[in-house]
Amino acid sequence: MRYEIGAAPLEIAPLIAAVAGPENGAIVTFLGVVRADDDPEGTVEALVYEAYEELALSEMRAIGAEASTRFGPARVAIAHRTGACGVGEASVAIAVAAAHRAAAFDACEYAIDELKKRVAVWKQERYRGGAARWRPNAEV
Amino acid sequence: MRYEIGAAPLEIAPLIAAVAGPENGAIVTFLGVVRADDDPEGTVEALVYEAYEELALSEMRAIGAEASTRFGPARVAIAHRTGACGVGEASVAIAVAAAHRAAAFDACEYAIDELKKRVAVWKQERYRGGAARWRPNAEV
Amino acid sequence: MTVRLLAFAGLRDVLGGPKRELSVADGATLADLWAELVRARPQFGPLEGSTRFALNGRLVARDATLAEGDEVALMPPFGGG
Amino acid sequence: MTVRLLAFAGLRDVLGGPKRELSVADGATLADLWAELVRARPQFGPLEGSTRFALNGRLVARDATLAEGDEVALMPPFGGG
Repeated sequence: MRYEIGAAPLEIAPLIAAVAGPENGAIVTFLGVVRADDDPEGTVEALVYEAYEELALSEMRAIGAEASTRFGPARVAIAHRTGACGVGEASVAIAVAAAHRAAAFDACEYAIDELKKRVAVWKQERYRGGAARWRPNAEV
Repeated sequence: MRYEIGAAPLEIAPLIAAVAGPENGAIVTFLGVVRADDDPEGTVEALVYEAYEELALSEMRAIGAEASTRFGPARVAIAHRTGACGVGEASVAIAVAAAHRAAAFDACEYAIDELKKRVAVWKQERYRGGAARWRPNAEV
Repeated sequence: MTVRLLAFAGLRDVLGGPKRELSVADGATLADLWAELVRARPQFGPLEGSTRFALNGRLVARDATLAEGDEVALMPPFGGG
Repeated sequence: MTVRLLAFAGLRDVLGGPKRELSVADGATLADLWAELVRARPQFGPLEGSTRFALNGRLVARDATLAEGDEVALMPPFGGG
Protein backbone atom coordinates (compact mmCIF):
# COMPACT_ATOMS: atom_id res chain seq x y z
CA MET A 1 0.00 0.00 0.00
CA ARG A 2 1.36 3.37 -1.01
CA TYR A 3 -0.23 6.79 -0.52
CA GLU A 4 1.36 9.96 -1.76
CA ILE A 5 0.68 13.65 -2.25
CA GLY A 6 3.20 15.83 -4.02
CA ALA A 7 4.14 18.17 -6.82
CA ALA A 8 6.06 15.70 -9.02
CA PRO A 9 4.40 14.39 -12.21
CA LEU A 10 2.53 11.14 -11.53
CA GLU A 11 3.79 7.81 -12.83
CA ILE A 12 1.56 4.76 -12.87
CA ALA A 13 4.33 2.13 -13.04
CA PRO A 14 5.57 2.55 -9.43
CA LEU A 15 1.99 2.29 -8.16
CA ILE A 16 1.47 -0.92 -10.14
CA ALA A 17 4.72 -2.29 -8.72
CA ALA A 18 3.56 -1.35 -5.20
CA VAL A 19 0.34 -3.39 -5.45
CA ALA A 20 1.48 -6.36 -7.58
CA GLY A 21 1.99 -9.73 -5.92
CA PRO A 22 1.90 -13.42 -6.80
CA GLU A 23 -1.60 -13.84 -5.36
CA ASN A 24 -3.11 -11.06 -7.53
CA GLY A 25 -4.26 -11.90 -11.04
CA ALA A 26 -5.83 -8.53 -11.86
CA ILE A 27 -4.51 -4.99 -11.63
CA VAL A 28 -6.80 -2.07 -12.47
CA THR A 29 -5.55 1.50 -12.59
CA PHE A 30 -7.25 4.86 -12.85
CA LEU A 31 -5.68 8.08 -14.05
CA GLY A 32 -7.53 11.37 -13.79
CA VAL A 33 -6.23 13.68 -16.49
CA VAL A 34 -6.72 17.43 -16.97
CA ARG A 35 -9.06 17.96 -19.92
CA ALA A 36 -9.13 20.87 -22.31
CA ASP A 37 -12.60 21.83 -21.12
CA ASP A 38 -14.57 24.71 -22.53
CA ASP A 39 -16.36 26.16 -19.54
CA PRO A 40 -18.65 29.16 -19.63
CA GLU A 41 -15.69 30.93 -17.98
CA GLY A 42 -13.34 30.09 -20.83
CA THR A 43 -10.90 27.43 -21.93
CA VAL A 44 -9.16 25.63 -19.06
CA GLU A 45 -5.39 25.97 -19.34
CA ALA A 46 -4.39 24.32 -16.08
CA LEU A 47 -5.78 23.03 -12.81
CA VAL A 48 -3.95 24.01 -9.66
CA TYR A 49 -4.36 21.54 -6.80
CA GLU A 50 -3.93 22.25 -3.12
CA ALA A 51 -4.08 19.67 -0.32
CA TYR A 52 -4.29 19.54 3.44
CA GLU A 53 -1.72 16.81 3.30
CA GLU A 54 -1.99 15.29 6.75
CA LEU A 55 -5.76 14.91 6.53
CA ALA A 56 -5.76 13.93 2.85
CA LEU A 57 -3.24 11.13 3.39
CA SER A 58 -5.10 9.68 6.35
CA GLU A 59 -8.36 9.67 4.37
CA MET A 60 -6.65 8.07 1.36
CA ARG A 61 -5.39 5.31 3.66
CA ALA A 62 -8.88 4.85 5.08
CA ILE A 63 -10.36 4.58 1.57
CA GLY A 64 -7.76 1.99 0.57
CA ALA A 65 -8.53 -0.08 3.65
CA GLU A 66 -12.28 0.15 3.01
CA ALA A 67 -11.87 -0.87 -0.63
CA SER A 68 -9.91 -3.93 0.44
CA THR A 69 -12.47 -4.88 3.09
CA ARG A 70 -15.49 -4.41 0.84
CA PHE A 71 -14.29 -5.88 -2.43
CA GLY A 72 -11.00 -7.62 -1.76
CA PRO A 73 -8.71 -8.51 -0.27
CA ALA A 74 -7.07 -5.95 -2.51
CA ARG A 75 -3.89 -3.91 -2.46
CA VAL A 76 -4.38 -0.20 -3.13
CA ALA A 77 -2.03 2.65 -4.01
CA ILE A 78 -3.15 6.26 -4.46
CA ALA A 79 -1.15 9.32 -5.50
CA HIS A 80 -2.48 12.87 -5.86
CA ARG A 81 -0.67 15.75 -7.35
CA THR A 82 -0.43 19.29 -5.98
CA GLY A 83 0.39 22.48 -7.83
CA ALA A 84 -0.29 23.25 -11.47
CA CYS A 85 -1.30 20.43 -13.85
CA GLY A 86 -1.50 21.32 -17.52
CA VAL A 87 -3.92 19.79 -20.01
CA GLY A 88 -3.03 16.12 -20.53
CA GLU A 89 -1.27 15.74 -17.19
CA ALA A 90 -2.56 13.35 -14.55
CA SER A 91 -3.79 14.83 -11.28
CA VAL A 92 -4.60 11.53 -9.55
CA ALA A 93 -3.42 7.95 -10.05
CA ILE A 94 -4.81 4.82 -8.39
CA ALA A 95 -3.70 1.20 -8.74
CA VAL A 96 -5.58 -1.75 -7.27
CA ALA A 97 -4.54 -5.40 -7.35
CA ALA A 98 -6.86 -8.27 -6.44
CA ALA A 99 -7.09 -11.98 -7.08
CA HIS A 100 -9.79 -11.51 -9.74
CA ARG A 101 -10.82 -8.72 -12.04
CA ALA A 102 -14.32 -7.89 -10.77
CA ALA A 103 -12.92 -7.07 -7.33
CA ALA A 104 -10.10 -4.99 -8.81
CA PHE A 105 -12.50 -2.94 -10.96
CA ASP A 106 -14.96 -2.42 -8.11
CA ALA A 107 -12.28 -1.46 -5.59
CA CYS A 108 -10.61 0.99 -8.00
CA GLU A 109 -13.89 2.69 -8.88
CA TYR A 110 -14.78 2.88 -5.18
CA ALA A 111 -11.43 4.49 -4.41
CA ILE A 112 -11.78 7.30 -6.96
CA ASP A 113 -15.46 7.91 -6.11
CA GLU A 114 -14.66 8.22 -2.39
CA LEU A 115 -11.52 10.27 -3.00
CA LYS A 116 -13.57 12.90 -4.78
CA LYS A 117 -16.00 13.11 -1.88
CA ARG A 118 -13.74 12.76 1.13
CA VAL A 119 -10.13 13.70 0.49
CA ALA A 120 -8.98 17.20 1.50
CA VAL A 121 -7.83 18.41 -1.91
CA TRP A 122 -9.03 21.47 -3.80
CA LYS A 123 -8.62 22.58 -7.36
CA GLN A 124 -8.55 25.94 -9.01
CA GLU A 125 -9.35 26.19 -12.69
CA ARG A 126 -7.14 28.65 -14.52
CA TYR A 127 -8.52 29.92 -17.79
CA ARG A 128 -6.82 31.25 -20.86
CA GLY A 129 -6.67 34.98 -20.33
CA GLY A 130 -5.87 34.80 -16.61
CA ALA A 131 -9.18 34.27 -14.80
CA ALA A 132 -9.31 31.57 -12.12
CA ARG A 133 -12.00 29.87 -10.06
CA TRP A 134 -12.09 27.30 -7.24
CA ARG A 135 -14.11 24.39 -8.52
CA PRO A 136 -15.56 21.86 -6.06
CA ASN A 137 -16.57 18.36 -7.12
CA ALA A 138 -20.23 17.82 -7.87
CA GLU A 139 -22.22 16.57 -4.88
CA VAL A 140 -23.13 12.91 -5.34
CA MET B 1 -6.44 2.73 -31.05
CA ARG B 2 -3.71 0.11 -30.84
CA TYR B 3 -4.09 -3.67 -30.98
CA GLU B 4 -1.16 -6.00 -30.57
CA ILE B 5 -0.33 -9.65 -30.12
CA GLY B 6 3.25 -10.71 -29.53
CA ALA B 7 5.86 -12.40 -27.40
CA ALA B 8 7.46 -9.29 -25.86
CA PRO B 9 6.70 -8.43 -22.21
CA LEU B 10 3.73 -6.09 -21.96
CA GLU B 11 4.14 -2.45 -20.98
CA ILE B 12 1.16 -0.36 -19.95
CA ALA B 13 2.72 3.07 -20.61
CA PRO B 14 2.65 2.87 -24.45
CA LEU B 15 -1.00 1.79 -24.33
CA ILE B 16 -1.86 4.74 -22.09
CA ALA B 17 -0.02 7.06 -24.49
CA ALA B 18 -1.95 5.55 -27.40
CA VAL B 19 -5.36 6.36 -25.90
CA ALA B 20 -4.64 9.67 -24.13
CA GLY B 21 -5.94 12.88 -25.64
CA PRO B 22 -6.98 16.38 -24.55
CA GLU B 23 -10.68 15.47 -24.61
CA ASN B 24 -10.27 12.50 -22.24
CA GLY B 25 -10.30 13.11 -18.50
CA ALA B 26 -10.21 9.48 -17.39
CA ILE B 27 -7.92 6.59 -18.31
CA VAL B 28 -8.60 3.12 -16.90
CA THR B 29 -6.24 0.22 -17.46
CA PHE B 30 -6.47 -3.50 -16.84
CA LEU B 31 -3.57 -5.89 -16.49
CA GLY B 32 -4.13 -9.63 -16.30
CA VAL B 33 -1.24 -11.16 -14.39
CA VAL B 34 -0.20 -14.81 -14.02
CA ARG B 35 -1.02 -15.93 -10.48
CA ALA B 36 0.79 -18.53 -8.42
CA ASP B 37 -2.34 -20.68 -8.38
CA ASP B 38 -2.58 -23.96 -6.57
CA ASP B 39 -4.68 -26.12 -8.85
CA PRO B 40 -5.60 -29.72 -8.15
CA GLU B 41 -2.98 -30.45 -10.84
CA GLY B 42 -0.23 -28.69 -8.94
CA THR B 43 1.35 -25.28 -8.61
CA VAL B 44 1.25 -23.16 -11.77
CA GLU B 45 4.73 -22.17 -12.87
CA ALA B 46 3.87 -20.50 -16.16
CA LEU B 47 1.06 -19.97 -18.63
CA VAL B 48 1.88 -20.48 -22.29
CA TYR B 49 -0.34 -18.49 -24.65
CA GLU B 50 -1.03 -19.22 -28.27
CA ALA B 51 -3.05 -17.06 -30.65
CA TYR B 52 -4.63 -17.24 -34.08
CA GLU B 53 -3.27 -13.77 -34.67
CA GLU B 54 -5.29 -12.66 -37.68
CA LEU B 55 -8.60 -13.59 -36.10
CA ALA B 56 -7.62 -12.46 -32.61
CA LEU B 57 -6.61 -9.01 -33.82
CA SER B 58 -9.78 -8.48 -35.82
CA GLU B 59 -11.90 -9.48 -32.82
CA MET B 60 -9.89 -7.20 -30.52
CA ARG B 61 -10.59 -4.34 -32.92
CA ALA B 62 -14.28 -5.20 -32.96
CA ILE B 63 -14.40 -5.24 -29.16
CA GLY B 64 -12.69 -1.84 -28.98
CA ALA B 65 -15.18 -0.37 -31.43
CA GLU B 66 -18.13 -1.85 -29.51
CA ALA B 67 -16.81 -0.52 -26.20
CA SER B 68 -16.54 2.95 -27.70
CA THR B 69 -20.05 2.79 -29.18
CA ARG B 70 -21.71 1.44 -26.04
CA PHE B 71 -20.00 3.44 -23.33
CA GLY B 72 -17.99 6.17 -24.99
CA PRO B 73 -16.83 7.70 -27.16
CA ALA B 74 -13.72 6.01 -25.84
CA ARG B 75 -10.28 5.20 -27.12
CA VAL B 76 -9.19 1.61 -26.58
CA ALA B 77 -5.85 -0.19 -26.79
CA ILE B 78 -5.41 -3.93 -26.21
CA ALA B 79 -2.25 -6.02 -26.17
CA HIS B 80 -2.06 -9.79 -25.60
CA ARG B 81 1.06 -11.76 -25.04
CA THR B 82 1.98 -15.07 -26.64
CA GLY B 83 4.45 -17.67 -25.43
CA ALA B 84 5.43 -18.38 -21.83
CA CYS B 85 4.43 -15.94 -19.07
CA GLY B 86 5.87 -16.60 -15.62
CA VAL B 87 4.11 -15.84 -12.35
CA GLY B 88 3.80 -12.06 -11.93
CA GLU B 89 4.03 -11.32 -15.64
CA ALA B 90 1.13 -9.70 -17.50
CA SER B 91 -0.58 -11.73 -20.22
CA VAL B 92 -3.04 -9.04 -21.30
CA ALA B 93 -3.08 -5.25 -21.03
CA ILE B 94 -5.94 -2.90 -21.86
CA ALA B 95 -6.11 0.88 -21.71
CA VAL B 96 -9.29 2.90 -22.20
CA ALA B 97 -9.62 6.68 -22.26
CA ALA B 98 -12.93 8.51 -22.10
CA ALA B 99 -14.18 11.94 -21.17
CA HIS B 100 -15.44 10.75 -17.78
CA ARG B 101 -14.54 7.92 -15.44
CA ALA B 102 -17.73 5.87 -15.43
CA ALA B 103 -17.47 5.35 -19.20
CA ALA B 104 -13.78 4.47 -18.96
CA PHE B 105 -14.38 1.87 -16.22
CA ASP B 106 -17.36 0.35 -18.04
CA ALA B 107 -15.60 0.20 -21.40
CA CYS B 108 -12.46 -1.35 -19.92
CA GLU B 109 -14.39 -4.01 -18.04
CA TYR B 110 -16.43 -4.74 -21.18
CA ALA B 111 -13.22 -5.14 -23.19
CA ILE B 112 -11.66 -7.73 -20.88
CA ASP B 113 -14.94 -9.62 -20.42
CA GLU B 114 -15.46 -9.88 -24.19
CA LEU B 115 -11.82 -10.67 -24.87
CA LYS B 116 -12.04 -13.73 -22.66
CA LYS B 117 -15.11 -14.96 -24.52
CA ARG B 118 -14.35 -14.03 -28.11
CA VAL B 119 -10.66 -13.61 -28.85
CA ALA B 120 -8.81 -16.54 -30.43
CA VAL B 121 -6.19 -17.06 -27.75
CA TRP B 122 -5.51 -20.23 -25.76
CA LYS B 123 -3.50 -20.90 -22.66
CA GLN B 124 -1.69 -23.92 -21.39
CA GLU B 125 -0.99 -24.18 -17.69
CA ARG B 126 2.42 -25.61 -16.93
CA TYR B 127 2.83 -27.05 -13.47
CA ARG B 128 5.86 -27.50 -11.31
CA GLY B 129 7.10 -30.98 -12.12
CA GLY B 130 6.40 -30.77 -15.83
CA ALA B 131 2.70 -31.54 -16.32
CA ALA B 132 0.69 -29.24 -18.60
CA ARG B 133 -2.95 -28.70 -19.45
CA TRP B 134 -4.92 -26.51 -21.87
CA ARG B 135 -7.22 -24.40 -19.77
CA PRO B 136 -10.24 -22.72 -21.38
CA ASN B 137 -11.93 -19.73 -19.79
CA ALA B 138 -15.03 -20.42 -17.74
CA GLU B 139 -18.25 -20.11 -19.75
CA VAL B 140 -20.13 -16.98 -18.69
CA MET C 1 -6.88 30.64 24.97
CA THR C 2 -5.39 30.75 21.49
CA VAL C 3 -5.96 28.37 18.58
CA ARG C 4 -4.25 28.26 15.18
CA LEU C 5 -6.49 28.56 12.13
CA LEU C 6 -5.72 27.09 8.70
CA ALA C 7 -7.93 27.96 5.74
CA PHE C 8 -7.91 26.33 2.31
CA ALA C 9 -8.89 27.30 -1.22
CA GLY C 10 -11.67 29.90 -1.33
CA LEU C 11 -11.85 30.14 2.48
CA ARG C 12 -8.26 31.33 2.55
CA ASP C 13 -9.28 34.40 0.61
CA VAL C 14 -12.09 35.11 3.07
CA LEU C 15 -9.76 34.66 6.06
CA GLY C 16 -7.22 36.91 4.38
CA GLY C 17 -4.40 34.35 4.43
CA PRO C 18 -3.62 30.67 4.94
CA LYS C 19 -2.95 30.90 8.71
CA ARG C 20 -4.07 32.98 11.65
CA GLU C 21 -4.15 32.83 15.41
CA LEU C 22 -7.45 33.46 17.12
CA SER C 23 -8.37 33.95 20.76
CA VAL C 24 -11.44 32.11 22.00
CA ALA C 25 -13.01 31.69 25.42
CA ASP C 26 -12.00 28.69 27.54
CA GLY C 27 -14.30 25.77 26.71
CA ALA C 28 -15.29 27.21 23.32
CA THR C 29 -16.51 24.85 20.60
CA LEU C 30 -15.93 25.04 16.85
CA ALA C 31 -19.41 26.55 16.58
CA ASP C 32 -18.33 29.36 18.95
CA LEU C 33 -15.16 29.89 16.88
CA TRP C 34 -17.24 30.07 13.72
CA ALA C 35 -19.56 32.65 15.28
CA GLU C 36 -16.47 34.67 16.17
CA LEU C 37 -15.25 34.50 12.56
CA VAL C 38 -18.63 35.58 11.20
CA ARG C 39 -18.63 38.57 13.57
CA ALA C 40 -15.17 39.59 12.35
CA ARG C 41 -15.87 38.90 8.65
CA PRO C 42 -19.52 38.69 7.65
CA GLN C 43 -18.54 37.04 4.35
CA PHE C 44 -18.12 33.80 6.36
CA GLY C 45 -21.86 33.77 7.17
CA PRO C 46 -23.24 32.21 3.98
CA LEU C 47 -20.40 29.65 3.90
CA GLU C 48 -21.45 27.93 7.13
CA GLY C 49 -23.37 25.10 5.47
CA SER C 50 -20.59 24.14 3.09
CA THR C 51 -17.61 24.46 5.43
CA ARG C 52 -16.05 21.40 7.04
CA PHE C 53 -13.75 21.48 10.04
CA ALA C 54 -10.70 19.51 11.03
CA LEU C 55 -9.20 19.61 14.52
CA ASN C 56 -5.53 18.65 14.76
CA GLY C 57 -5.69 16.82 11.44
CA ARG C 58 -8.99 14.98 11.92
CA LEU C 59 -12.43 15.73 10.56
CA VAL C 60 -14.75 16.74 13.42
CA ALA C 61 -18.28 17.98 13.99
CA ARG C 62 -18.76 21.55 15.06
CA ASP C 63 -19.70 20.71 18.65
CA ALA C 64 -16.05 19.68 19.21
CA THR C 65 -14.47 21.52 22.14
CA LEU C 66 -11.24 23.44 21.62
CA ALA C 67 -8.09 23.43 23.72
CA GLU C 68 -5.11 25.78 23.90
CA GLY C 69 -2.86 25.44 20.85
CA ASP C 70 -5.30 23.39 18.76
CA GLU C 71 -4.97 23.52 14.98
CA VAL C 72 -8.34 24.18 13.37
CA ALA C 73 -8.71 23.79 9.60
CA LEU C 74 -11.51 25.51 7.66
CA MET C 75 -12.29 23.55 4.51
CA PRO C 76 -14.61 24.35 1.61
CA PRO C 77 -16.10 21.48 -0.47
CA PHE C 78 -13.38 19.21 -1.83
CA GLY C 79 -12.26 19.24 -5.46
CA GLY C 80 -9.68 16.46 -5.74
CA GLY C 81 -9.44 13.83 -8.42
CA MET D 1 -10.67 -29.82 -54.01
CA THR D 2 -8.12 -29.14 -51.30
CA VAL D 3 -8.39 -26.93 -48.21
CA ARG D 4 -5.76 -26.06 -45.64
CA LEU D 5 -6.51 -26.92 -42.03
CA LEU D 6 -5.15 -25.09 -39.01
CA ALA D 7 -5.70 -26.48 -35.52
CA PHE D 8 -5.02 -24.76 -32.22
CA ALA D 9 -4.28 -25.78 -28.65
CA GLY D 10 -5.75 -29.18 -27.75
CA LEU D 11 -7.19 -29.69 -31.23
CA ARG D 12 -3.68 -29.55 -32.67
CA ASP D 13 -2.81 -32.68 -30.69
CA VAL D 14 -5.88 -34.46 -32.05
CA LEU D 15 -5.09 -33.41 -35.62
CA GLY D 16 -1.49 -34.52 -35.12
CA GLY D 17 0.03 -31.18 -36.00
CA PRO D 18 -0.74 -27.47 -36.49
CA LYS D 19 -1.40 -27.67 -40.26
CA ARG D 20 -2.68 -30.19 -42.75
CA GLU D 21 -4.16 -30.31 -46.22
CA LEU D 22 -7.41 -32.13 -46.70
CA SER D 23 -9.34 -33.14 -49.81
CA VAL D 24 -13.08 -32.54 -49.73
CA ALA D 25 -15.81 -32.89 -52.34
CA ASP D 26 -16.72 -29.87 -54.44
CA GLY D 27 -19.44 -27.89 -52.67
CA ALA D 28 -18.60 -29.39 -49.27
CA THR D 29 -19.53 -27.45 -46.13
CA LEU D 30 -17.63 -27.19 -42.86
CA ALA D 31 -20.03 -29.81 -41.46
CA ASP D 32 -18.96 -32.19 -44.24
CA LEU D 33 -15.30 -31.48 -43.48
CA TRP D 34 -15.89 -32.17 -39.79
CA ALA D 35 -17.58 -35.48 -40.62
CA GLU D 36 -14.50 -36.37 -42.69
CA LEU D 37 -12.23 -35.55 -39.75
CA VAL D 38 -14.29 -37.66 -37.36
CA ARG D 39 -14.12 -40.61 -39.80
CA ALA D 40 -10.32 -40.26 -39.95
CA ARG D 41 -9.85 -39.68 -36.20
CA PRO D 42 -12.74 -40.66 -33.95
CA GLN D 43 -11.27 -38.56 -31.10
CA PHE D 44 -12.75 -35.52 -32.88
CA GLY D 45 -16.28 -36.83 -32.28
CA PRO D 46 -16.91 -35.64 -28.73
CA LEU D 47 -15.28 -32.26 -29.49
CA GLU D 48 -17.95 -31.23 -31.99
CA GLY D 49 -20.02 -29.15 -29.57
CA SER D 50 -17.07 -27.14 -28.28
CA THR D 51 -15.21 -26.54 -31.55
CA ARG D 52 -15.48 -23.25 -33.39
CA PHE D 53 -14.53 -22.71 -37.02
CA ALA D 54 -12.91 -19.86 -38.87
CA LEU D 55 -12.81 -19.64 -42.66
CA ASN D 56 -10.04 -17.48 -44.10
CA GLY D 57 -9.63 -15.65 -40.83
CA ARG D 58 -13.31 -15.08 -39.99
CA LEU D 59 -15.54 -16.90 -37.54
CA VAL D 60 -18.24 -18.79 -39.46
CA ALA D 61 -21.07 -21.21 -38.83
CA ARG D 62 -20.65 -24.81 -39.93
CA ASP D 63 -23.02 -24.55 -42.88
CA ALA D 64 -20.42 -22.35 -44.63
CA THR D 65 -19.44 -23.71 -48.04
CA LEU D 66 -15.79 -24.35 -48.82
CA ALA D 67 -13.79 -23.38 -51.92
CA GLU D 68 -10.47 -24.57 -53.29
CA GLY D 69 -7.54 -23.27 -51.23
CA ASP D 70 -9.63 -22.07 -48.27
CA GLU D 71 -7.95 -21.85 -44.87
CA VAL D 72 -10.08 -23.54 -42.22
CA ALA D 73 -9.19 -23.09 -38.54
CA LEU D 74 -10.35 -25.56 -35.87
CA MET D 75 -10.56 -23.81 -32.53
CA PRO D 76 -11.27 -25.18 -29.05
CA PRO D 77 -12.81 -22.90 -26.38
CA PHE D 78 -10.75 -19.74 -25.91
CA GLY D 79 -8.48 -19.16 -22.93
CA GLY D 80 -7.10 -15.66 -23.40
CA GLY D 81 -6.84 -12.93 -20.81
